[in-house]
Formats: sequence, structure tokens, C-alpha cells
Amino acid sequence: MKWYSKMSRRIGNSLRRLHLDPSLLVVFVLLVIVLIAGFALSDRFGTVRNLMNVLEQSAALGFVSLGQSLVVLVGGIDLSVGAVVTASAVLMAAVVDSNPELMIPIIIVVLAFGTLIGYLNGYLTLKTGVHPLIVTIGTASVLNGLVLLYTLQPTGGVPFWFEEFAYGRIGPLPIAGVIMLICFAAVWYLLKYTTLGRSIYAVGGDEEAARLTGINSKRTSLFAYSACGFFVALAGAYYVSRTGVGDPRLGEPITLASITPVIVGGLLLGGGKGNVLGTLLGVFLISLLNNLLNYMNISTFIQWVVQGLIILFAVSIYASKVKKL
Amino acid sequence: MLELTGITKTFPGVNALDRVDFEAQSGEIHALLGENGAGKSTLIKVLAGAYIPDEGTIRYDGIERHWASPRAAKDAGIYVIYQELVLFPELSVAENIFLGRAPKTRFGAIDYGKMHSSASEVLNRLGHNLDPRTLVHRLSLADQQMVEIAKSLVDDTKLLVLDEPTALISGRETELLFECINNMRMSGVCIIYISHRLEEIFELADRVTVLKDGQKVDTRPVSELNRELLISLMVGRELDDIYPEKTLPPKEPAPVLSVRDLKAPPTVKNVSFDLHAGEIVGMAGLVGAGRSDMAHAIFGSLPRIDGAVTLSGETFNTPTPRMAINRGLGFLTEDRKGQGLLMLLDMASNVSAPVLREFTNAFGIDRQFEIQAAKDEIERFRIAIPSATSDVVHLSGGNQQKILFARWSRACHRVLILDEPTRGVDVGAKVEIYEIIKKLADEGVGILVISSELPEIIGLCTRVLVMREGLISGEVTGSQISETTIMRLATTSVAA
Amino acid sequence: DYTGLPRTFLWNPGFNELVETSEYQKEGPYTIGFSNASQADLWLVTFFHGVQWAADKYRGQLARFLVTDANSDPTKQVSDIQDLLNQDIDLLLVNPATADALDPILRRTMRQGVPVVTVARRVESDESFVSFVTASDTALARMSATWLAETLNGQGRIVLLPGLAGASPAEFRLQAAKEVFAQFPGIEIVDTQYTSWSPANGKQIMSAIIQREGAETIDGVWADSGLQGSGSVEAFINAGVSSDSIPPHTGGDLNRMYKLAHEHGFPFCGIDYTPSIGIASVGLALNVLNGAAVPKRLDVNFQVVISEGHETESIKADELLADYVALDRPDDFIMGHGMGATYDPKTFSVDLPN
Amino acid sequence: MSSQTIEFFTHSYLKRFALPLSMIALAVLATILQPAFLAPKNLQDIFTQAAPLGIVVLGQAFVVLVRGLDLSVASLMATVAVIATAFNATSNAAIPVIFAVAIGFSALVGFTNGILVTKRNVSPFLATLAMMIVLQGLRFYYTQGAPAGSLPDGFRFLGTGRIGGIPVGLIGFLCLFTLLGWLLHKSEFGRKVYITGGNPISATLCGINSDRIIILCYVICSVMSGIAGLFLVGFVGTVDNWVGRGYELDSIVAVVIGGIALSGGVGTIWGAALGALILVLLFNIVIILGLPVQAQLIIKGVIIIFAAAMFVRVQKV
Ligand SMILES: Nc1ncnc2c1ncn2[C@@H]1O[C@H](COP(=O)(O)OP(=O)(O)OP(=O)(O)O)[C@@H](O)[C@H]1O
Ligand SMILES: Nc1ncnc2c1ncn2[C@@H]1O[C@H](COP(=O)(O)OP(=O)(O)OP(=O)(O)O)[C@@H](O)[C@H]1O
Ligand SMILES: [Mg+2]
Ligand SMILES: [Mg+2]
Repeated sequence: MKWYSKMSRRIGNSLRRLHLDPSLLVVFVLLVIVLIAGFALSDRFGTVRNLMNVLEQSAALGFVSLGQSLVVLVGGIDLSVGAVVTASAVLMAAVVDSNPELMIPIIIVVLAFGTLIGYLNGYLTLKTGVHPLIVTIGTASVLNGLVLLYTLQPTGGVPFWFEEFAYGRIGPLPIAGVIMLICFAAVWYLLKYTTLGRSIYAVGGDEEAARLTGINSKRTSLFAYSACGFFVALAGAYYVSRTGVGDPRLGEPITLASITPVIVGGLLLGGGKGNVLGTLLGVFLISLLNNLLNYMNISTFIQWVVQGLIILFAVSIYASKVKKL
Repeated sequence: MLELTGITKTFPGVNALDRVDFEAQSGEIHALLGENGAGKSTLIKVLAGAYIPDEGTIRYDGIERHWASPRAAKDAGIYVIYQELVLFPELSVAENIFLGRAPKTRFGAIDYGKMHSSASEVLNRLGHNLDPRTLVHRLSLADQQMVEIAKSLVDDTKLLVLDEPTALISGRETELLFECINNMRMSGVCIIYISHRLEEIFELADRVTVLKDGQKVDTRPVSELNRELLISLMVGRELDDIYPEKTLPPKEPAPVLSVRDLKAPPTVKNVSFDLHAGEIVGMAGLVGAGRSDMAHAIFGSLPRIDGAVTLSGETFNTPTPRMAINRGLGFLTEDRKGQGLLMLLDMASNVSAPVLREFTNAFGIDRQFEIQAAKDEIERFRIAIPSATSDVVHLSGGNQQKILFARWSRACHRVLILDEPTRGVDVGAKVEIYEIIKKLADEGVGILVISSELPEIIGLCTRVLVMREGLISGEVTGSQISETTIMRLATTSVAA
Repeated sequence: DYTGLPRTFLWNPGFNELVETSEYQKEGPYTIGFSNASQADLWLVTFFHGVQWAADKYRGQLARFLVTDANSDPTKQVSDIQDLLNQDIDLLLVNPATADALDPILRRTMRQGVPVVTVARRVESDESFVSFVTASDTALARMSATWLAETLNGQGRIVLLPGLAGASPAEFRLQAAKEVFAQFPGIEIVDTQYTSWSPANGKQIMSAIIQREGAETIDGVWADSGLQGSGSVEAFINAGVSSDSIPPHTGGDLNRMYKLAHEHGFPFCGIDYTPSIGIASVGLALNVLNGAAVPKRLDVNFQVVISEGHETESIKADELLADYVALDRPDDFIMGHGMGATYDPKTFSVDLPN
Repeated sequence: MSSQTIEFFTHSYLKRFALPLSMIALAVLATILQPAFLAPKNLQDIFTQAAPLGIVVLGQAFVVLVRGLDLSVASLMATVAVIATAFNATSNAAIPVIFAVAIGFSALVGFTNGILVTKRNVSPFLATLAMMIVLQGLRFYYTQGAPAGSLPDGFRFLGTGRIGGIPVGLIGFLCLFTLLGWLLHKSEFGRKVYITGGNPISATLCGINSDRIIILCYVICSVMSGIAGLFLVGFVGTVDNWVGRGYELDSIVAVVIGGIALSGGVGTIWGAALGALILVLLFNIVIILGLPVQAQLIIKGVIIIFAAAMFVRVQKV
């Protein structure tokens, strides 16, 4: 234990000198380990085809985790993402089913809908002062109820061409994966090079201080929550194109799953620290791990254990704050 | 320039400001004085748009203003350096300085290159060399304060407010700061300056406004004032002698605390000293000299790589706070709110925290006993608090500090390390705290006072250790104790 | 197990075409990919064991038998299928996590020339699979509902306890049962509550209904499975209802349900949604690869278990409760597994080539 | 002086009685809507069902008080249920052994959570989420998805029995409530919990080993979950791999509704217990009113936000 702490502290110190976040390196190294293991264990893992598949498969988790990252950066958390994915998917599939010509407008409506729910989450959090964890559990419950009120079964459908969003390729590159990467790049740029982006860090770091500095912290928080809703709705649209229907139970697993890449990628619950690059690496780590475990044809149950342990390993190898006291 | 009339602001249960009038002009330094809790910071926040006043009007630049947010006031040229640092620890120095107003490239993106060079330039003007890329949480409090001050120099500021800017810095930094402030005054900026250090007021200010219990007492030119007058305006009574009389304790052969070759890098390089029962020893030094870290290392709350601490003849190499407390060593830290008080608990629980065991019987904590003990302490230290079960959040700084004195003097009878015991405490409370320190020493407690206020060290201590860059650079005793001897040891490097 | 005539096939009003599979014919040994929906409950586990058991039986024809598990998440299942395809499987056997969500990926699989056999749940469009192996939810629910209505002589207040809201088997069964009850004007449906196929939920929900309505006013309980049905029986017992006053119940699958019915003697009709469809699906899949014609829809037969003396005019027992109940097996044993008398889920294990 | 008096009333009384009052209001509402609500049988049912959740909430309260969060509670409950049945015991003599093993295992899980959170600085959210997944995997691996085995009859008594008309579950809950109430509000350890939750740095400087306190809180939470798992398996009669599913979020919601701040250091065990009771009452009311599952979800969501918001308001008064 002792050498372990010492090592990680020493690595941390040297990275700090390079202005690199050590937790980022940890995910990166784990990612490399998974890749090497993949190459060694299966001759089909390392193919371009498979890696492109993984990129395609990681799109949904990518979109949602990206949204989640923004909320986490302003010091919040969103446990309604699963419900929003579901609601936007059902909404989209239901409307388009009978009016396929409305495809493009409905995409816009769905993204607006997600943004609105995100905004509502933010608004309720700011207005009531209730912890976002609780607020979003509440909105999730309401949304799930509403969706199930509308339909208990997978419903609706989309025109075939829309499946290209989920399955289409430009050359070898999956469209969905590329869109996800573009979204990440856009958010990364926003966070790094715009005043709004820097404000997000400030608000997450210390809300009152941000206000005193002249930042409109409410508007910044609302932006983060709304943007989260936007990306989550995008994930909903992706799911519709991938499954062809609006499924009222679709989003459930992604709620907790979306937090993992965020924290593994070095963001701090509580806000103000981290980088969406880390989240992206986290998303890749989880997706590749899933893929690799599928290839190894081992029992799902063992897969769970392995996943849990790797997550723990990823976040505990580098104890993020060396306690001063 | 600025005119506040009839400003009233109440918080639940507190009337923080009561019909206060205040006025300041371009090109003047207007000092705002008052005891802790007098309402100075509240007044500042009202004029800067951070609080909306219940009543009263703000005229600024000839126009009546109703600030919607701090942003609005800032856009109008009002810049405030708040008492509690308004910094973002996870952002870099440059980003903190330029937050919300960063230089942009042609494409509207933040221009980091330009931002870093401007930040360096601003810091240089304050005589401070910091890498603008460093994350702020890696800086010492003093450096953070300098960043805070640098922020004010960037904008086109017309009204600058500084709320206790020198509480965390000392010596050379203070001088440079004063130089900057004076320059700004020359260029017509209106400056409102708050400090508990009266010397600074006389050095800097043109006029002084004194607040007391949320009401304005008076506004006068500095030239009409002297120290005694000022103090009596602030506390409403005369204070003839601030410091208690120095007495030397009977010298015992064995020190009660002895520190040998203590090393806790990077701040504490090698420290050795002795402390005897009943002694009041000062520990002086520039900010960042490593005094606080040294205290933490002795107390066991900061890991050290080498060195031995001997407490009443018992030596240990890896102490923990628990061991220190059990052997009678108490430590009152410099960060009252962050490292001292338990804001969510009542006063009695605050006092009993380090020695809960004493208050525990077979049925758990003996609440009656605990409250009784707290009552005794309230009496002993004359703490102004409604009852032993009141919250401590809303107390003034002085009373909060007294509660910590009660806690540590009750728990530890051999040695007390006091880190900045009067930081942010008003004059009235200061005097009482000096008396407490003296009384404890007379009871036989060895006391180490770490302070950045030289007058305090000089007035209080019979022996002064000076620390510089993690080393003890010297020791002065008795009549040799003076500002010049101490400052020389604190600034020049020790001969090898 | 039921050995009579293929009855649901006989009852099904639609035609069941035979699918020509010569285009999929291949030389063995084969690589088959099995994308499982989940192993989250006992039925699914038993079903999965059936698939493995059958694969073991035919292992001579198999080069590799690859398995993935989607953990009830249809979107993960899409990825799983992609991962399987990437390993060059000759045929995809899939238990879809939901009825519709896999349509696009399975259509794509078929277009790539990889035949798809779905089991337990089908997907929407016919072009997305070669054949579908199932037991009829509709027939199951119609039979049990008819039994309950006839047992009550078409008169009475009943409670419906369907499974998981939104899951297609639950919805099909509920719909079919309602069709039947609608034929009996004297039957009043007091309440319909989803139970997520959980004994605990069944018990909690029925307890609350008993409190509200009074135990004696409930004349019958239709549950689509014994998973929640057993919870309902427990709720009556807990409410102090004596054995002979427990109203008629339906619901199979779970041995505990059979045990409770056996012990307390209330009128009971259990029809297992037999997990042995998994076994049948592997056989069919090999037929596809051998180029033999297969039915578009293969309905595996189930059998009707009724407690002694409670057969009705239209619904007769294939086996009586006393003969069927497995008193020596644990409560949570799933019936109708088709793997022989020695099958024990705790110790079941096969090692398949992969 | 008078303003102080008013403040005293609005502040502490509202704070103290808001929860019980809203609970009574809920109960009155339920009775008006459906008189069967007050039937002793229904009340017995409510308490029988409330017991496992209530026990988990007691544990969760400790963790939240030290600024933590435990998402592994439900997974642990199911795992303990599986362990309990794995003995295949039929004689009641095995009950103490089963209890000891279950509690020992739970304590180990809690200890691991605590170590991860304190010594490795892992965010409680992720540490316990990963623990949830690991436990799930181990449990399924062990049972191969098919938990089997049986419980001694005594367990059914725990879950469904009554002593003098009072559900055993309720008695168990009250015992644990008293014990933990003493621990939290009267003992030295409890005071240290509040000190650590309120300001961990101050706690360290007061000689409190805050890591140890936090670890102990996780252990308490896990042990409570384990005990709750035993009660629940007794109530349901069979084990399935998902016993207690949903309790992780429900227990956190209950704790917050009950006035324990997620930022730590504030709140009482009374609040936690009342929060749990309010949640269970709410579930019972929607069921007893015969509302469909959709309405349950919607009402639950609205009430969660509303109740929590009310509490924040009251605290601010
Ligand atoms: N946010 C708040 N809520 C409640 N009371 C407050 C708040 N801010 C200040 N007060 C109270 O208002 C009074 C004035 O406080 P203020 O901070 O303005 O004093 P100050 O003169 O700046 O004191 P110091 O010298 O300690 O900084 C004090 O009694 C304080 O407790
Ligand atoms: N060489 C250094 N490397 C890194 N940090 C340093 C270094 N020197 C000083 N510091 C910073 O300064 C602090 C040491 O100052 P410390 O607080 O111990 O000094 P002090 O003399 O008590 O000053 P203060 O008046 O601020 O309390 C450390 O916490 C550290 O953050
Ligand atoms: Mg102030
Ligand atoms: Mg210091």
C-alpha cells in the first residue's frame, strides 16, 4: 500500500510539472492496457472494422456522458438522463411514424425538448435550492410516468434512411462516432476558449465567488443543464435510429452508466475541475472493455466483476488530492 | 463620485447596516473602519451590487443606481477586492485575473498567449513573480492575495475597494501594494480601504469613516485624528494600553516543548527550538516562510520526513494530532473558519471537540456536564454569546476566536501554538485576547505565537524566533526585540 | 413434458409458411453466435441453460458457439450483435431484449447473408429473420383466462396481475386475457397492476388491494406467471384467509406457485411459458444451416396443469397438479425446462467451444 | 427581543415539526380518500413493508452525514439474501449463524467502501456504484443467475410475523432505530460523525481520526443494508437476485426528504426515519387508491421535489 501511494504521488507530482492532469494519464494507460490485451487475446479485436464498430457503439454513451460532464462541471449531477433519452426517443418515433416527412423538423423539436428538460432541471435546482441529485431523480420519475402513460410498448418507427445516423459509414468511419467526436471537440473548444466555458469552471469551483466576479452564475448553470439535455436528446435520436422504435424502457441503464466515464476521466463531482477529454477517454475505455469482454466469451457475471474492478482501479490508482492535513 | 444615503440591510436576526450614509471622492483614499461585525463588508457588498439594500439609495458618477448584479457595478468601473478571497483554485493565475474579460483572438477565442503575458506584466507591477500558468490552489494564501489584488489592476477601474487586503501579506508586498494604491489615487481613482491595522490607515488614508454596530459614527480627515481617538471612536471607550506587561517566567531547566531538526518539505526545511513553561515566544517571518506548516508538522497534521518533537520529556517521531492533544499540546490555526470552528454545531460542542472522552460516561456524552463546562468558559473568556447552546456562525470574529481559545486552553495545559491569533479581529477583542494569552502563560502554559503583525510580536513576547524560507534564521530576546532586528533576520539570508 | 398434438399450431388462424433455407446451406462445423437478452430472472436463466444444453448436445456440428448477454438493454444487444458479426458467425441466434428494437440490426444481418433465428421474442418485420421459435403468449393467456372465467361461472370480481409494464410478452398476455374476459359480462375487473414478475411486488400490491377491497370480495386472480402469482397467494395467506377461501389463481413457471396450490388446495391453473423453446431454437438453427426447410414460426407446445377437480368445460388438464408439482425441488425452480430429471440450475455447466 | 421570540418559533418549531406534520397530512389525506387506509391491517402492512427500507435509510443517514453516499445498499441486500439461503438450513438454530455471516460480510463490504473513499480518495458515488456492480457480478456468478436454497421458518417470522399485533419488522426497526439513535445523538462516536461531516479538517485538528469515523459510517450503512436484506428475504419468502432493487435511490431520497443535507453534518435520525415513512406511505397511498403505475411515478417525482424543496425552505427560515 505504501509504495503504491508513494508511486502515485510521485507520478502525480511529475505530471503536475507538465501541467497535465494525472487522472487523465491513468485512463489513458488503462486504455492502452485494454488495447494491448485485446490484440493479444483475439485476432479479431484489433481490426479496423472492429475498432470502427466500437467507435460507433460508443456514440450513445458518448453523447450522454458529454452532457453529464457539463452538469458535473458546474457542480451538479443529472440522474434524469435515462428518462430524457427515453422520452425523446419515444417522442421522435411516435411522431415520425405517421409523418415521415417531418423527420428533420422533429429532430429539431426533440433536441429542443431535451434542452428544455435540461433547463427545467437547472431551473428547479436553482429555484428550490434542492440538491440536483434529488431534483433529477424527481424529474426522471415524472418523465418515466408520462412516457409510460403514452405507451407501454415500443412504439412508432422511423424511415429507413434515418438508420444511417446509427449505422452509416463515411468510408470506414461511422457517422455517429464522427458526430460524437465533433461534439466533444466543440465542447472542449467551448470550455477552453470561450468566456462561457471558463465561467462554467468558475461557477463549478465556487458559485458565490463567480457571482462576485461578475459572472452570471445562474445563467451559466442553466446553460450547462440545458446543453446536457441537448446532448442527451441527441443520444435519444441516435437510439431511435439504431433500434428503429421508441422504446419506453430504453434509457434506464444509461443513467448510472453515464457517470462512470465522467469520473473515471478525472472530473470532480462537485464541479470546477476536469476536462471532457478525460470523459472521452473514459467512454472509450468502457466501450472497448465491453467489446473485449464480448470477444473473450466469458460469463456476463464475471464481466460485471471485471468492469467494477477496473472502474475502481481507474479511480483509485491515483488518489486525486494528496491531503494536506 | 460615490454617495450612499440611508443604506439599511438586515439579515435574519441581524441588523447589519442601519441607515448608513457614506460618501467618497475621486482621487482620495477613504478608509472604512470599525470593529468586527460593524458592517464594513456588508456596506461594500451593497455598493458593489452583491447585496441589494433593504432601503437607501446609491449614487455613483452622479447617477442613482440600482445594481441588478455585481456584474452591473463592475461594468460601471467599481472593482472590489473582497475580504474572503474570490478565486477559483482549479483555474490558473492568469485565468483568475482575466476571468470574464480575457483577451480574444480574431476568431473570438480566448488568446492564451496574450493572457499569460499580460498577467505576468500585471503581477510584475506588484513586484511579484508568479508563473501565470500555475493553478491557484497551489499558491500560498499570500500569493493568492496578490493575484486577487492583480485582478483589480487590469480593468479601467474608477472606484477600487479593498477589504482587508493586507490581512494575508506582509513586508515588501505591503509596500508594493501601497505604492500601487498611491499611484492609482494619483490617476484619480477613488479608493475605499478597509483594514484593522491602524498604522496603515495613518500611512495611506485621506479620510476615515468609522462604523459601529451597523451605524455610522463619524467621517473625519485623517489629519484630525490620532491613534487613541480612532480607537475610541471604534470601540466607544479609551484603550490606554493594548499589550499586557511582559514578565519572565521562572526559568526551568527542561523545556516543555523541544523541536529538533524538523523537516517537512517543501516549506519546512530544518527547524529546531525549545519552549519553556510559562514563556510567550514569538515566531516572526515573512508570509510563506513556512511557519504555519511548521506548526502543522509539530502538531502531527502535516506529514514530515524527519525530526523529533519532545513534549515534557516524551519524544515522538510520527505524532498525530491525537497524541499531541493527549500530551497537552494545543494548536489554534490561522484559518478560523476552514480549520477551526465547527459551524454546524453549537458553542458547547465546539469547546468539547478535542476532549470528548472527558465528557463521556457510560451512557454517552454527558450533555449537562458539557454545557456547564461551556458556561464556565463563557464566563472565563467573557464571550458574548446568548447561551452555551447557541450557534457560532453568526458570532463576530473576536468571539469566535475566544471560543477557540476556550477549546484549546481547556484541552491542553502544557503548550499552545497560536497561529495568527488576532487575524481579522478588531481592536477591542485584540486586547482581550492578549490578556488571555498572558493569563495562560502565567498559569504555566508555554505559548508559541506565530504572527505576521510585528507590533503584536514585539508587544507580547519575551523571546522571538525568526523564520525564513523554512529555516530558523535567528532569535532575539529581551530588549533586542525590535522591528529592525526582526526584519533583518526575516529578509537577509543567513550566513552559511 | 407435453407430448400431444401440436396444439397452438392447430389453433393459430394464420398460415405458417415453410421457409426455404438452401441459400444458407453450408458445410459444417458451424460458428453460431447467440445474443442473449439477459439472465436477470430465473426463467431467463433456465432458458439460457436450455440453449447451452442443446448446443452441447449438437456439439459435433459446432466449431464455435459464441455467447453475449445484453443485460436487458436492447442498445447493448445491438452492439453485441455487431461484435458477434465481426467474428464471422454462420448464423445468429437471438433472444431479443424487446420485440421491436432489434429490427434494423437484424435486417442488416440478414442482408449480409447471415441467417437470423429469433427465439422467445420476434422482431417486427419478416425480412429480419428466417424463423421465430416461441411458445404462444396469446394462447397461454387465453387458456388461463378462459379457465378462470369458467371456474367462476362467468360471475365475479377479479384482479389482473400482468408482468412488466412495456415488456411485450406481458402486454400480449394481458391483451389476450382481456379479450377473453370481455366475453363474460358478469366478470368485473377490479384492478390491473403490473408486478414486474416479482414475487415481492406481487405480494405488496395484492396486500394493498386486499386492504382496499376486502379479501372476501375478490373472487379470482389472473396472473400471467406464478412469479407474481405466488406473491399474491402469499398476500391472501398473510391477510389471514384460510386455505379453502383463497380464490382461484392462475400462473405457472415457478415451482413455488405449484407448491402453494398443492399445499392449500385452491383452484389453480398453471401453464408454463416453457423455457425449452431455447432447446428447440438450437435444433432449428442447425436445420437452417443444413438447408432443411423450417417453419417461419415454430410454436413450442406447452401443457396445462390444473389442480384436482378443477377442470372446466373448455380447459382440461394435460397433467394434474399433484403429478406435476416438484415437491423435492426448491421453491424457485422453473418448470418446463425440458432438460431431463437431473437438471439442476445450481450445478449446470457445459463447456462449449468458442 | 420579540423578533427573537418569533424567530425561535418559526425557526426551530417549523423545522422540528414540518416533517411529522406533513406525514400526518398525508395520512389524513389517505384516510379521506380511502377509509380502509386506517384499518389496522393496512397499518400493519405499511409498517411491515416500511421496515426494510427504514433500516437501510438509518444506515444511509450515517453515510450522508459524513458527506458520503452509498449506492451499493440494494445490491448488498440481494447478496446477503443469497448468502442467507445458501446455507439451505431448515432448523431455526441456524439463524444466529446466518445472521453472523451476513453481518460479517456486510461489514466487509462497508469497510471496503470506506477504505476506497477515505484512503484512496475515490468519489463515494463511483466507489459504491462500482461496488454495486461487483457485488452483482459475484452474486450472479455464485448463483449462476438462479438463486436457490431455503430459509428456516424463523426467517418468515422476521419478515411477516407479529408479536402482539405488532409486525416483527417494525419491532426490529425500532430496536435498530433506538440503538443507532443513541449512537448518533448521545455517544461520542455520534458527535464525531457530526464533527467530521461538518468540517473534516477541523475534525482532524481536534484529534479525531476522521477516516476511521467515515469508514465506520460505511460499515454501519452496509450492516444495516445486510440486516434489511434479511428482513426483506423473510418478507418475500423467496430470494431473487434483485431483492431490494431501487432501494439505493429511494433510501437517499428518504434521507434528504428527512432533512439530512447531502453536504454533510446536518440532520437527525428522526428525520431519516420520517423520510422513509413518508416515502412508504406515499407508495401505499397510490396503490390503495388504485392509481396506475404511471400515476405512481408521476406523483412520486413531484412529491420528491416538493418535499425536498419544502425542507430547504424550512431550513432557511
Ligand atoms: N450573509 C449573512 N447572513 C447573516 N448575517 C450576516 C451575513 N453577512 C454578515 N452578517 C452579519 O452582519 C454583521 C456585519 O457583518 P460584516 O461582515 O459587514 O462586518 P465587518 O465589519 O466586515 O466585520 P469584519 O471586520 O469581521 O470583517 C455581522 O453581525 C455579521 O454576522
Ligand atoms: N517552495 C515552495 N514550494 C511550494 N509551495 C510553497 C513554497 N514556499 C511556500 N509555499 C507555499 O506557502 C505556504 C507556506 O507558508 P506557511 O503558510 O507555512 O507560511 P507562514 O509563514 O505561516 O505564512 P502565512 O502567514 O501565510 O501563514 C505553503 O502552504 C505553500 O503553499
Ligand atoms: Mg468584513
Ligand atoms: Mg501562516
